Amino acid sequence: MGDRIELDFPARPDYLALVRTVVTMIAAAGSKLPDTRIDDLRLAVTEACANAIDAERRLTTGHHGSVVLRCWVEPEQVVIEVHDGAGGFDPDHLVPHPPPQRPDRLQFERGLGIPLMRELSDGVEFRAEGGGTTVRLLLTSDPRR
Amino acid sequence: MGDRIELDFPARPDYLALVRTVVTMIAAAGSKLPDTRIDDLRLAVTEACANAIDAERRLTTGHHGSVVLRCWVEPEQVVIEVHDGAGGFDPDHLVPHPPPQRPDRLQFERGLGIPLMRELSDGVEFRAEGGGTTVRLLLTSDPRR
Amino acid sequence: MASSERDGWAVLALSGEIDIATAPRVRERLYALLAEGRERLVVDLDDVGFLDSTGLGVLVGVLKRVRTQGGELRLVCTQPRIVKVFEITRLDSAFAIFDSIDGAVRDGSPS
Amino acid sequence: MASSERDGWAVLALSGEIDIATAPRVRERLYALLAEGRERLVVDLDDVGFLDSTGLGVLVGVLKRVRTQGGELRLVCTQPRIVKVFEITRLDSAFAIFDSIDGAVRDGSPS
Ligand SMILES: Nc1ncnc2c1ncn2[C@@H]1O[C@H](COP(=O)(O)OP(=O)(O)O)[C@@H](O)[C@H]1O
Ligand SMILES: Nc1ncnc2c1ncn2[C@@H]1O[C@H](COP(=O)(O)OP(=O)(O)O)[C@@H](O)[C@H]1O
Repeated sequence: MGDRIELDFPARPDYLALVRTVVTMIAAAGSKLPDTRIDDLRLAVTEACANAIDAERRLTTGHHGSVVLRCWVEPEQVVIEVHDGAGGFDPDHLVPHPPPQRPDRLQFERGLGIPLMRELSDGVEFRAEGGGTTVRLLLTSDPRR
Repeated sequence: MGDRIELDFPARPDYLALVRTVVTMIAAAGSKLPDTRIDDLRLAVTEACANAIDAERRLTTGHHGSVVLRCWVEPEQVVIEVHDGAGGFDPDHLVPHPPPQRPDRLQFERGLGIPLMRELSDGVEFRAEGGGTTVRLLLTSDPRR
Repeated sequence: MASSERDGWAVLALSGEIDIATAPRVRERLYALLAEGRERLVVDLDDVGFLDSTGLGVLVGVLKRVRTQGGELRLVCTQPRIVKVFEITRLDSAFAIFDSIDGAVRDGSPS
Repeated sequence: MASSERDGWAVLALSGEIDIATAPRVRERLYALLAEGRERLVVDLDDVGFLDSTGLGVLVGVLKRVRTQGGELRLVCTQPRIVKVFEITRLDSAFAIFDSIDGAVRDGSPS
């Protein structure tokens, strides 16, 4: 069945280092994901948490939100959910970047987070939950690519 | 007001290393506790979590419990609560150890955890909560001792 | 972030983990070099342990500004875990990436 | 856990973090040395980064058995954070604690 670990932390960038440490330790101890796959996991989770933190901090309520990281660690796979309460968005209507050859690609300094998550994971799902967003990332020890 | 961080983890000894890493990182980043005081915090929290894990594992229900670590980090102090759902106990009726000079002291290989927590912390409280125990540890940057 | 001078290039060596917490300082530092009129920049990523999309975005922004000023930006990057981030975003084709500072400051096109 | 032989003493060097996850292996190893008939033991704690009450309990248990067999247990421990654990439990007065393996294997009482 695997282990379940949950971490709730303040929606602040300086907590990303803690998130990476936790995810790295639990994946290394509880799964057979090779190191390169744990690198992928660390980056995908950082992107999801950075988006959650950004969204929480865009709220003008002055309320300092928190972000919830939920992890399920099994020998062959790690599932991580990142949940925020920052209102949500529509992941199917994001403007894609121009290809890197086109000079106007350089106008886009942002918008790489979700494409990176999709490339790095064996599955990414977004769902609305509790007035915000939950991103679910699946990484297996034997990736499809 | 300070930061609040919560970690839920399976009641297994191999999670103690993760707990120590989390507690060390958040105390180093968010409080002014000196390194030696963070050492004390790490040991006190390990003792509290080890007791919670022991108690969860003594349950014969075959249910694999979890332990909850709740942290409040402020510049001048760190408060950590360790919660288990393992039935509880009476912390006021523990048998004290004989002094180290007496030869029968060596009969006691256990029972050092709670005395250590009391020595290391600026305050320890036990309370019954949710069918189990919550231990609350307070460590300040400027200890009373 | 240690910066130095090599054959007319301003070399900035980054280290540690670059994410939304630390990228702003990297951006500031690079923009300060541009503001000083430095037009030929080498950014050494070989001591970087982690690079996220915000870090990539900073480099894209610097590349754009450098080009506008008629200057040049070169990266030094050999660590597989960092190279991979450029590859999967296809930004390896937007940047001039070199194996060493020596290689980067030598004239000519990327090897 | 590396064990060696020094002037008739069996020296066991512990390392890493000793807690309820790792103490059982330390206990096994020390009891195995006793079972082999080793009666003079030195346990070197200088590479131990963390020691909790379970680790102390293991050492107390070994001390008891060593004394029953008429043998001797000596500890090497100079790191302040580990020394402190013995001090606040007052077990520094139950154990013979030395500054070095050399000091521990020399005849006579603890310095
Ligand atoms: N958890 C979230 N809550 C609200 N909006 C989000 C969330 N995640 C992503 N978004 C939106 O999707 C956009 C694209 O995200 P991403 O691809 O990660 O790039 P970036 O974060 O650099 O803009 C964000 O700019 C934001 O508007
Ligand atoms: N969270 C807890 N739930 C139930 N019993 C506990 C808990 N914490 C401590 N105890 C009881 O108190 C005793 C003394 O604890 P402690 O001083 O830490 O020593 P040790 O754990 O070595 O026995 C334990 O043996 C256990 O019976």
